[in-house]
Amino acid sequence: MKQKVYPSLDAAVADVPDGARIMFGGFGGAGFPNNLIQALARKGTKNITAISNNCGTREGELGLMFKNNQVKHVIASFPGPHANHFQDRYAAKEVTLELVPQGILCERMRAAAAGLTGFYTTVGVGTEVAGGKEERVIGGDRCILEMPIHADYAFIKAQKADELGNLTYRLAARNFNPIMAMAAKTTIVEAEEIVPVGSIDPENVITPAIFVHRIVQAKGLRYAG
Amino acid sequence: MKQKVYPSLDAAVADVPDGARIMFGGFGGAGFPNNLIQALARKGTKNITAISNNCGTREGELGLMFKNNQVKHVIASFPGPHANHFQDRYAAKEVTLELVPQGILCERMRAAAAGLTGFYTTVGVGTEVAGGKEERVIGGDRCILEMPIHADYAFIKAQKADELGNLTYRLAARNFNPIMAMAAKTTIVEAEEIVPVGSIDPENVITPAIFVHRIVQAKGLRYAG
Amino acid sequence: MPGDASQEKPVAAKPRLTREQIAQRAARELTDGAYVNLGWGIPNLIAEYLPKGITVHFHSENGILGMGPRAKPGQEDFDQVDAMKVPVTLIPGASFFHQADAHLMTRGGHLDVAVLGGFQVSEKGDLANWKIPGAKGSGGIGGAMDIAAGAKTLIVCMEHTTKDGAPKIVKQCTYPLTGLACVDVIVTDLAVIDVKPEGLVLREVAPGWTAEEVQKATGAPLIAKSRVAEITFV
Amino acid sequence: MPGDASQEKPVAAKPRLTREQIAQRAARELTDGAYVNLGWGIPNLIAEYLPKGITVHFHSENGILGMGPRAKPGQEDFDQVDAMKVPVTLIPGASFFHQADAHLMTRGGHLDVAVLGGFQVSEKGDLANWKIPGAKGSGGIGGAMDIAAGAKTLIVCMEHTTKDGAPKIVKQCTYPLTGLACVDVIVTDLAVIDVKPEGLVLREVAPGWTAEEVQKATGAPLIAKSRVAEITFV
Repeated sequence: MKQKVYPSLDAAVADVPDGARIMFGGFGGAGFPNNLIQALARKGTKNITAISNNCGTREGELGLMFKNNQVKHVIASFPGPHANHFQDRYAAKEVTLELVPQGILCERMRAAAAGLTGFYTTVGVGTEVAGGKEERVIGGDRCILEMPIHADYAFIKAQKADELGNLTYRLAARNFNPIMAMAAKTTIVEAEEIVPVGSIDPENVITPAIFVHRIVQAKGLRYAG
Repeated sequence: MKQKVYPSLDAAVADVPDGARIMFGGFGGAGFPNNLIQALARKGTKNITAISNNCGTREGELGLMFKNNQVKHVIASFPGPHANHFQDRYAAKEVTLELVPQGILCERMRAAAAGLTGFYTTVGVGTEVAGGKEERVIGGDRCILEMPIHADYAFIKAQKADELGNLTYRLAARNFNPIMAMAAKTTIVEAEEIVPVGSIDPENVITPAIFVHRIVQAKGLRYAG
Repeated sequence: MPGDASQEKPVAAKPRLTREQIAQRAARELTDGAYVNLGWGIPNLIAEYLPKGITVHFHSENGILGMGPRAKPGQEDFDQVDAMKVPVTLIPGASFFHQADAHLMTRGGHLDVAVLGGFQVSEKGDLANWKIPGAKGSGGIGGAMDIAAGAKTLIVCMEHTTKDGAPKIVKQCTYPLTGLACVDVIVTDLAVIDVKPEGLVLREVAPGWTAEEVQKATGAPLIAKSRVAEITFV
Repeated sequence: MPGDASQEKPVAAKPRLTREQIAQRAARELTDGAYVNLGWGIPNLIAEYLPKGITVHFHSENGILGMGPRAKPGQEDFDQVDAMKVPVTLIPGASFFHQADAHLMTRGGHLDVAVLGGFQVSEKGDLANWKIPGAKGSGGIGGAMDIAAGAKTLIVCMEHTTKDGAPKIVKQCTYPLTGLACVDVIVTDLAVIDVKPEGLVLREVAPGWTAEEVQKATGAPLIAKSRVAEITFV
């Protein structure tokens, strides 16, 4: 049977090329694929377009990618005041940024996942985020057209993965991970625990295996800085 | 504390007015709110717009609504060959029908749930369902604009409900129920079992309580005809 | 590929593949680990004929991934049905989800293969499979349009001709369409045909049939290599 | 509501509500069973001041419904944090879901009340709360735009004036906008104001303040009944 379990973090990211578009899960210190991010730092992939809610906490989480200057463009909702490596690169114009409202970030990724080619929303109308976007009135409401966000890879942090790729998450570490897992062409998962197929109740699977392409076991790594 | 649990099926549907737009969960004999449908038959609400994957199986499921001539318009994906009461009314022009691809039916309801005001899809382009819909090319693909489907009520069948309204479903009886529960203004649930608050693991809740407005306990009723 | 009709037996007289054989041949298009949706009719028979040693994850648009065979009589659970309303079993590692996620999978390009029945397929790969013109009743679409639009590979299984002998593979569909340019492979009781940018490529013919004979039963030109293989059954 | 400025004490000299008192007053806008999202800053203090005997279900846009108080020191679980990254507890009946569903709740009109901080609110209820013009760095939006667009009732809690004494309730926002015509109620250290189709209606004033004094600190006209009540604290 086709194998999704990879022997190491480095093997799981070995083919991620320069210029890749990568979604990174995580929010508020929880659910970040920190082990995969460190592996990508070792691999040294450059010119990444990073899609993430924020831009790291000092050298933790996505911070490492900016410290190493591996990212050229970011699509994010809240880069964050503690994302100093990002802020430095941004100030130096070494990285560009598209700011997106958080729920719209989710929906644009979900649209990519669901094969939808655009959607209208009232969110952001009349604000800076409406700049350059088509506007029209629907049912009396001003709306703007938002486009899907696709990615080559999603880096996901799960609690449990079975060997087929069914995933569960721990508490609020779920956050962006299930959406990104659905939206990327290749979804790479670091899981606290790899469990035998059949040990996750089919009713409690959060991310079905169809969305998961690579799994690697890695003990949780939390940036506590 | 605010009470969502209703004493009877009849009480739970007592205010559903003539002309209401109602979503009905269920697919393939599983997950139909048959007890609520029977209560609505007793109530006698007329001129309903019914949003449902299909139109019942003989007098079972939604069939009762057509037998009683309570429905004037249907939005459905697959009315079904055994929906004879619907087919008779349809042939007699007593009920009108909008046919929608099944996944687009889901997405249009989800758009209503999610506060989106329309979306583009390649599904249905060049077919009868594209009739009267705006078409445009996005990224080289012909797409049509689909609009949200809103409803006044959703009739939902759950396995367990806690007293706050958190829901779980049994196996594939889940189907349309969680989407409809999110999409309607007032969601009425018949649950096999009402369990104490706190007895559903927060990670295993499928429909969070925010989407549920009325709960009534009713033993599963399956149309086996 | 014009043939000399006078030298040939009437087309109807030669044996064609049975519905089960069409399913058996189509099953060989599935690869290990594939995520697959099977539609009504002949496609639904495919699960019985999976090549040995491979695992295929069957998807049902009502919200199941990892369906196994039909439930045995007496062991049915009517909350665990497939899109055809048939009680099914699960294989280990199955999962349940709601119907919007089920169709996120169909539309979003997550299914490796979908297999649908067909009334007509055009030379461009347009599919008509949901409504017979003039049929009584409302008709119904179901999941076919989402599946046709989104599957990475769409296989259509059908008889090569109607009961009246009219071709079902045509230049342009006359039946109401399910989707445009969506079909990748056609498996019929006479042939396996790939829909390519250059046209319909005849890959295999039914045992005893020639490329010319299949062409005669087809309403659009077929591109054939010098020697087209016969469909085999192991 | 023009007043005779010469007869009044300077505005700055009178005591205003503390941040905690603003939160305490805003908490009284919440009703039993409400689903509520609290934003950064003053709004985040509201949970401490819920009226007795009511249950409010707090929502966090990272995917929690049913948050209780902050976790006690030593009992924190850093996988169970709110949108401010603070480890929280749960009340019975809580649930977890992914962030797309969390914002389906914000945008789709499922939250009864959302409370956000504000830099400026216009007389039409436009809100500016995410970016200070000229501030260093990238800025960040977070969930505020989705929440502002979707909540059934949007309350803004903020100081009535900037540190320099400039009004934060204005005819037109000069700061980058979060949303148009989205604010329903403004609770400040000087007043409770309803945003109505007819304009800004002064509902209550801080203890010791007159409607005229509040008007002076406000950059847009206030509509006041003959007698405006004082904010009380139980």
